[in-house]
Amino acid sequence: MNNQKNIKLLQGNEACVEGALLSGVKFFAGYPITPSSEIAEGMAKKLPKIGGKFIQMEDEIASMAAVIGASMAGLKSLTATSGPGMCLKQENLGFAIINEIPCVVVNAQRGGPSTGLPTKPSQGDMMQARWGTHGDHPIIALAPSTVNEILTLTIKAFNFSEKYRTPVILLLDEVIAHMREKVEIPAPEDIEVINRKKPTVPPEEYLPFKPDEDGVPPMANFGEGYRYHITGLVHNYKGLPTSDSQEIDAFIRRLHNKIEKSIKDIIIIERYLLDDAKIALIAYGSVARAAERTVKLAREEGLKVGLLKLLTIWPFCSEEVNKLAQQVDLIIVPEMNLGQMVLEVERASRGKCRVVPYGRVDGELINPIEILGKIREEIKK
Amino acid sequence: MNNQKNIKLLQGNEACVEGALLSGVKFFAGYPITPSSEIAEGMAKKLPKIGGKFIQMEDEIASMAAVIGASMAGLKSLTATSGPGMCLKQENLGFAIINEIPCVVVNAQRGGPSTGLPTKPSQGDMMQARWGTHGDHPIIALAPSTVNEILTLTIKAFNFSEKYRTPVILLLDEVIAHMREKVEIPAPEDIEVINRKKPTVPPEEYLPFKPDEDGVPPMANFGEGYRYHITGLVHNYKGLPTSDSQEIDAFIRRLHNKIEKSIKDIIIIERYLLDDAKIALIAYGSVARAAERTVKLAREEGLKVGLLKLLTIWPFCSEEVNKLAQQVDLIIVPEMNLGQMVLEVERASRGKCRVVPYGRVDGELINPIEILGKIREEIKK
Amino acid sequence: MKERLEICLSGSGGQGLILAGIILAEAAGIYDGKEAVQSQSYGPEARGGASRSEVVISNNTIDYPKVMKTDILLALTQTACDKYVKNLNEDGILLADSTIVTEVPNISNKTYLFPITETAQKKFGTKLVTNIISLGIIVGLTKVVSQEAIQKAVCSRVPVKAKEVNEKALLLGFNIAKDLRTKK
Amino acid sequence: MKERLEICLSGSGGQGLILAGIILAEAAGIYDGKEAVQSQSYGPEARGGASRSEVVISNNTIDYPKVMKTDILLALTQTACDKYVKNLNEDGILLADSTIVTEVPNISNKTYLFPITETAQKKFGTKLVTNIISLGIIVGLTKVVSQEAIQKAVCSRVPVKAKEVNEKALLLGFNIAKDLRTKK
Amino acid sequence: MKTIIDNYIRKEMFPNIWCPGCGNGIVLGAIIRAIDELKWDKNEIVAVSGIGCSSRITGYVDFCTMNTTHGRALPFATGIKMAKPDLKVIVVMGDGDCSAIGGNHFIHAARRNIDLTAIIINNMIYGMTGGQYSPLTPTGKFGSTAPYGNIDQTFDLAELATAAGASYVARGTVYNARQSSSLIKKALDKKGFSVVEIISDCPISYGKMNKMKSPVDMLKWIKDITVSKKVWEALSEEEKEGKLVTGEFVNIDRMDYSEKYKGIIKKAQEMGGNKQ
Amino acid sequence: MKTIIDNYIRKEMFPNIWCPGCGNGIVLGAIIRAIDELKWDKNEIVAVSGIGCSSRITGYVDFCTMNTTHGRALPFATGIKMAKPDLKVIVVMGDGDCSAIGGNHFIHAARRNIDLTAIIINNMIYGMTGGQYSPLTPTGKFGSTAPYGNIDQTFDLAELATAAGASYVARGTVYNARQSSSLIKKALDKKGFSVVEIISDCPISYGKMNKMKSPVDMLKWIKDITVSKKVWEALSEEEKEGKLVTGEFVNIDRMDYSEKYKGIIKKAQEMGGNKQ
Amino acid sequence: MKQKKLFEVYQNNSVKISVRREWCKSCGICIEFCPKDVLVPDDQGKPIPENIDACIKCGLCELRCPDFAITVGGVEEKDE
Amino acid sequence: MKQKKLFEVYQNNSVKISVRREWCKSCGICIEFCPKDVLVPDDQGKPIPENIDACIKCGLCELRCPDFAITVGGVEEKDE
Ligand SMILES: Cc1ncc(C[n+]2csc(CCOP(=O)(O)OP(=O)(O)O)c2C)c(N)n1
Ligand SMILES: Cc1ncc(C[n+]2csc(CCOP(=O)(O)OP(=O)(O)O)c2C)c(N)n1
Ligand code: SF4
Ligand code: SF4
Ligand code: SF4
Ligand code: SF4
Ligand code: SF4
Ligand code: SF4
Ligand SMILES: [Mg+2]
Ligand SMILES: [Mg+2]
Repeated sequence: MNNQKNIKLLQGNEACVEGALLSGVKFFAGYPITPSSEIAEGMAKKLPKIGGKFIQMEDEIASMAAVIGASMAGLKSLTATSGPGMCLKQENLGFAIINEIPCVVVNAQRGGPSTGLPTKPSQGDMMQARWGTHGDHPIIALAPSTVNEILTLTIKAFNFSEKYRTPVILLLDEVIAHMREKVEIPAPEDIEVINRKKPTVPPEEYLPFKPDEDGVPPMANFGEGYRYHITGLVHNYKGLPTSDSQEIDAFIRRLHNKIEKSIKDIIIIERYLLDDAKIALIAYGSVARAAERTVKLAREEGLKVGLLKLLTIWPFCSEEVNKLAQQVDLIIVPEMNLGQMVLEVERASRGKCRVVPYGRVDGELINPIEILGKIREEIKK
Repeated sequence: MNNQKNIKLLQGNEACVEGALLSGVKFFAGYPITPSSEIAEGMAKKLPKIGGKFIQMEDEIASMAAVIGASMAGLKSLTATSGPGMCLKQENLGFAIINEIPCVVVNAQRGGPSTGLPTKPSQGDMMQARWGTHGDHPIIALAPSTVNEILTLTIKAFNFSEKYRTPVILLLDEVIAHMREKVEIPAPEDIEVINRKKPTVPPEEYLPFKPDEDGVPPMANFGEGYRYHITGLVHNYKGLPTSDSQEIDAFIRRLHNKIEKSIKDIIIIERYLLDDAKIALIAYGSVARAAERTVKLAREEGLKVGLLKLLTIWPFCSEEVNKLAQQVDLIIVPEMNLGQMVLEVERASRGKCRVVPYGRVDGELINPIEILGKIREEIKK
Repeated sequence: MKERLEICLSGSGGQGLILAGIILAEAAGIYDGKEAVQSQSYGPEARGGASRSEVVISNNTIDYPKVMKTDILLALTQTACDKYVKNLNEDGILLADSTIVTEVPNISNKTYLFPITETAQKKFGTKLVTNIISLGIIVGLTKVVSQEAIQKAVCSRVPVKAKEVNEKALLLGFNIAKDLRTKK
Repeated sequence: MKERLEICLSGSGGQGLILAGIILAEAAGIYDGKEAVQSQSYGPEARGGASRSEVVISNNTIDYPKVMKTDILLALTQTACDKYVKNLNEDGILLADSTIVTEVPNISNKTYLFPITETAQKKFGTKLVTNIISLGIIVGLTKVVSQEAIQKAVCSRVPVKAKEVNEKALLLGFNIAKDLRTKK
Repeated sequence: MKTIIDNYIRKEMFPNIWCPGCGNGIVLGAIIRAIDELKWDKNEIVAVSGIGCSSRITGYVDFCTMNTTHGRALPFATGIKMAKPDLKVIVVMGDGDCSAIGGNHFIHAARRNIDLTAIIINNMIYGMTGGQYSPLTPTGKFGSTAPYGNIDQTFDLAELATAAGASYVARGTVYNARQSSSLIKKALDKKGFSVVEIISDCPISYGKMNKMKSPVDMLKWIKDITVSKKVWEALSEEEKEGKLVTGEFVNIDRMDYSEKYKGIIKKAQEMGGNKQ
Repeated sequence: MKTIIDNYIRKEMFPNIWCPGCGNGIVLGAIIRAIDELKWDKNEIVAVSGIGCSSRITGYVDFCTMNTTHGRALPFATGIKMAKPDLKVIVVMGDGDCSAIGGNHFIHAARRNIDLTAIIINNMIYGMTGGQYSPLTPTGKFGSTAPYGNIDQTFDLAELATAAGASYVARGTVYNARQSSSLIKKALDKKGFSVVEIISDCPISYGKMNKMKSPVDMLKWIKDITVSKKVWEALSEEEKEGKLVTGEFVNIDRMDYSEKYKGIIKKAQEMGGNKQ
Repeated sequence: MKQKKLFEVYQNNSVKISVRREWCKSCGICIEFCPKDVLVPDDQGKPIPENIDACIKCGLCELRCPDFAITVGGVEEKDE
Repeated sequence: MKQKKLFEVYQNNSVKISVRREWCKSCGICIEFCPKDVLVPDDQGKPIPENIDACIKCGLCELRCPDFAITVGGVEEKDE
């Protein structure tokens, strides 16, 4: 392909489709919902061209189930939805977590709660991404802020899901999902695609939930000669239900530890003009772009403001934030909700600096000027 | 009734049934699930006796919907479930929140994630109670630790739900749900039962979502001459969808503020030997009982340990915890999960003292001795 | 009586141990006016498998509701005996069904053996009353609750038509206890 | 050109403003090699109602993707004009459809009026090309993108069978712009 | 001038949000006319809907109205009906709402024979979200998620409702608005679970993708693909292909759920015991 | 001594966890015998279940097995089948699993005519959770949540599957284990969505509450309430009351979903464009 | 385009047709399916009962109008 | 109660009936529904083919046993 062809004006949702295809996605199951439907539509069009499968299920519960089934059968699988649909996916998301089944779930956030504001953006589902399904569980959630990042983080999401055998949530918001932006689509040979580890032992010796050193068990796909059981019950190495406290304890902790021990690999952040900053903004998604502009405007006024932009939302970059809190006097957390990330920032800061939320919940993207206003207001205090 | 009759050996779930009946519950819709099923069974038996209605729905989604419908029609309504069912209720829970419809949802927690450990206890759903449904929303969640408290907090739950027009979650765990204990059932005249505020204006003037001073709008039941609309979309005073940013903002903030401004009324905690404590345990549910014993054992050893027991889990008692953090050197948070409440405690402590989690996730109740061990271990550090 | 007495009734599903625990707790809590908590632990599956019913009785409010160190252990299967005897107090009492529990650990001089199941089958033609006989023996041996209290509790918790046989089973238990004590 | 140019195309649903925004962004981003972001805001309902399409064009990376202060405003309805003109830059350009927008605020000496919809209907027998004529006028007036770029972008984004008429509409827009400029 | 319609609508909400020629408005009219003929008291009517263009109907009528979550209107309505059996509860759903995400509630409401009237506006597409195919999109037709034509079999909602146990089942069209109104009237008047499916047009989402951009084209098409029961019976299997039969299919008298529940209450109270 | 059964089970999991006399084991045997006759390769079989006593079946068979979430076995299986159409995918569900919480997936799988075999073990109760009534509990019978007798109508699963579009529909009983096995065999062998409902016994949860404590009593009762198609047809409406008919009801040949999807792929690839 | 009145009433001796122009969305349904071709579209596509004398008061236009924008009544109908 | 062998094989000239006692749960189904009353319960309720000579090898006991605990075969059947 020549260069010209690789640069496109893509909608955020379209970029997600392109990213998924580059990652080797072969299956999509979904149920339409604004503002994510274009992902399903793109998949419906493009998957059969490469011999992949698209299926529109009867609801989001079934979509999540089908995605897990297809992944068990060996296909990289994707589903996309928005808040109300995320609610419905929670139970089966937990099933994917406990059975360590790779898959990617997109949540294009719109205003909530409930049906809320279907065509307006929000970041109201950040905490749901972490805690939506019941019981102790880890999760990885990524949040791009540009159309280009949607493409690259979709690839990351698939890679993480395959590498760590876990569902990964891609948190978009209505602004970036529907926005169109110039994107350079990388050549397949220029991107790293990770595939799940296959077992190296013969079927008789295979223990589907016995972890390697990295905490992740190799995964045999159904239909490839390895016969085994998976269940939503807490299970032993064989995948069979257990009620042995030691086995239970070891299993649940491993689920967490496999993510925890790779936190360096998983956490992606960007520091912008933070080195000499006395005031830090922490933001992600479309809001991070407002915050970046705020930093520029503030610097013009001589204010030492910097930005920590999160691309990985979960696990949360507590250590980085803690360090930052020791450096700056003030952290402001602009987000399109009534204060979700700010809770994590407060926790991680351990009282080392002032932490101030700046929330907006009226369905409009936060703009740079209002954040600047907040900075001015706060430094007067 | 004579005294003898009022004292019963009740199972936790049975106490919930009794509490609900005392609160004036008239409707139950549910779908069976361990370890909550006895609540449904009790309701099936007892509701028709008082002319109330029990219905077993096709799933938890439908149960939550039916409960909301019945409440709209004026009946105090209850549903009960466990983790997997909680996942399914999330979407409609959000609907109840945005439409300010009183109802009580019991979650008898069992081990998770997914099907997990159906017959074993956990406290793995604390964060889900707060963040399970998408979008910004407040929630009230209560967590009893004795069978008697199940009864009294069930009444509280109904009262809060009617007073603040909001769903209330009652978080049990398998231990207390299935445990039997001596309970004194209060006489109806000895308990306070709160009913929703009715409109004082005639139907033509009624604005279903116009709040009184306390932030709570009076509620007309369907079928009583007040015709109005409710919708899961963000709505104006009339209950009709709005896309006006100011209306949206005011609405979402009021939803939070009506709870926030009554936090003193809602937060129920118990302090046990904290006055001179240098080490504090913070716990709730069955674990709080282990912790209480630990305090006694520790005091015998001369250790100045006290307990903060939470009966209200959400909203979280941040202020109380912050004060405590300034008093003690160490807070230990024992919980049957890998660290959920401890996150809130860390946040609220703002670095004022050491905060240490003590989690157990093997399906067994934490015992006093191990907490004591943890104390000993930590004070050596 | 100690401030806090911890009783563990162990065996397998279907032996009526949960009901026995409830009756014991009701006797203590309702009819003797003490505090009482009964709890149980289910095996991996609801059906069959190991079963354990715990009762804590105290004159004061009960904080921790589970057994920490068993004061009285009933063991109706070998597995249960092996598993729970480890947690028996130094001066704790063990009552085991001698028909089934053949290897009795030598841990306490307060170990009592009796072929409870066999007796139930022989005297009443059904194993179903094993739990009630056991209760009778325990109460007879330990006075953990009063005889009147346990009698009332049995009557209130068993179906009307089974009342008589269960009352008889309980009395039988009392008598067995007497024998066992004198034998010691 | 300024470092960052902010364009707001406003009117009501069905006037093709989102497509116009996309074409403009594609012209700038793909064919002129600049950076470009297009976004839109939906009214309360997906169907009908107010519609707004925003394009930000810059030589550098674009941080905030939405219009902060409008440099170029197209208004195809009175409501849209009233609402968005408030956010127009001091030296911003307003192009309004004079058939529909009858009350033009006096805010800038760079206000251009033209009966765009009427012209579309008259010259092409359909209002559907209003958006493309508008684009032509805007590009003609402002050079926000090159004429070649916008031509290519139009061709790549409209259905094949509508290509010709749209190209003509664009050229018409260019010409109208010339007239408007000379008139000023 | 005031029409029948004006007595029942929330005028402030008009003109409605639907696209020009959208069948939802026609069904709205048919429902209102049926209610007017029944002379029901507005205070005793509750209208419940899910999510979709069609579900917006509840916002326009001056009853107690509830626009719930996608697919869940029936269980919400079940709660209302159980709580106050004297209320008349009408449930309006889209084809996706009722038969995709809400399919289970649909068959269960029928099974219970709960006294609700379900009106399904079947425009054979997900209108609101932009034209994705639904379980009722005819095989071979196009949708935004069926760019190569839909390969799914469709449900026959009437058959499904019948198999599940509904007491009244009928099908009308927006073309034949008068018949639809009288089918709705009969359904409303029926004790037990009643179902009326109305074949409707969505010129924007369905029409655009299937070469029927104008509402008029769509109505003509609906006229073409539907036949009355009488005509239907005379058709050969081949002729039936792609056609939908209209009319009344089920009309039986059976005790409804709330009535049966009264039996439970009686029994429970007779059995005495803890009356609380 | 090694039996046919031994070739297909995970011996370490036995004795199974089911109560004495529970019909789940009988169905398990019937399934294994059917598979053995078909001589399928164990590596190509996937068995999927939901949650319930019956769903524990997947833990006992030596295939690729998946014990999923309550009610959702069919969509999981749909994903597997779409991904690898050559795998033989068997879905085992309880009556609650399939017809209560899972009802929607059931009718949609039938509608799509996806090539799965659904085996429903209908013990007419929620066994695992302790005897709450299910949508298939006969009217009038008792459950722990129906202490005054069940007032609900029951589904006729076979009719529902038929109305929804299944290619093969049959009903057997655990009493008639041999017939059940052969119905299962035919279903497994069928392309498209096939359904076999097996009437089964749950002496613990159903029997106890309905005065049939022993497995033997329950099997006798099942024998009493079921009749073959032939006998059924000769019965009067009154005689049919409370009876269940067994046998084969639907058996049609139709293209299954995966096969149809091949058409989509062909079309998409022929249309060319971005091949990615 | 000249603005028409928002509520237009047309009548002859026996029939009165009212068009709520503000609500009418020019879908063309009433016009196309009038059995007597009574209605013709104006320049905005809204119905004008040009052949009002042919009207048989069948009411079909009213029943099929999705926007409650056209009403047919007898002349004796009470106004408000 | 004396322990029986875990796997008991009974046979005559033409039929061999094996009972996997460890798996048998004494449900009584095989015993009750044997058309020839071949089986009787032992003291634990597990089947003993007391009338093995009456056995017609119909296999019903095997087909209906929920626990794979009883097997009927010809004597020539290969052992393992
Ligand atoms: C849980 C959930 N999933 C998806 C959606 C998105 N959604 C809204 S309406 C709709 C379908 C509308 O189709 P239909 O029910 O046929 O109604 P119509 O718009 O055609 O009248 C969908 C998928 C939602 N609101 N909630
Ligand atoms: C979402 C969810 N709701 C409820 C349950 C609890 N539950 C487990 S099995 C079951 C019903 C079992 O009945 P059935 O499907 O008939 O199977 P059986 O046990 O009778 O074989 C229920 C309600 C669950 N596990 N998950
Ligand atoms: S999209 Fe279709 S269903 Fe929705 S309003 Fe428009 S025409 Fe009606
Ligand atoms: S409860 Fe019923 S279904 Fe479950 S194992 Fe026991 S008998 Fe079988
Ligand atoms: S009433 Fe009938 S004839 Fe008269 S205008 Fe309307 S459709 Fe035409
Ligand atoms: S049917 Fe109604 S909306 Fe359509 S053109 Fe006629 S009056 Fe206007
Ligand atoms: S094979 Fe038939 S005859 Fe022989 S024991 Fe078994 S059931 Fe009886
Ligand atoms: S049927 Fe099987 S489990 Fe039951 S008694 Fe006979 S051998 Fe034992
Ligand atoms: Mg539709
Ligand atoms: Mg069942």
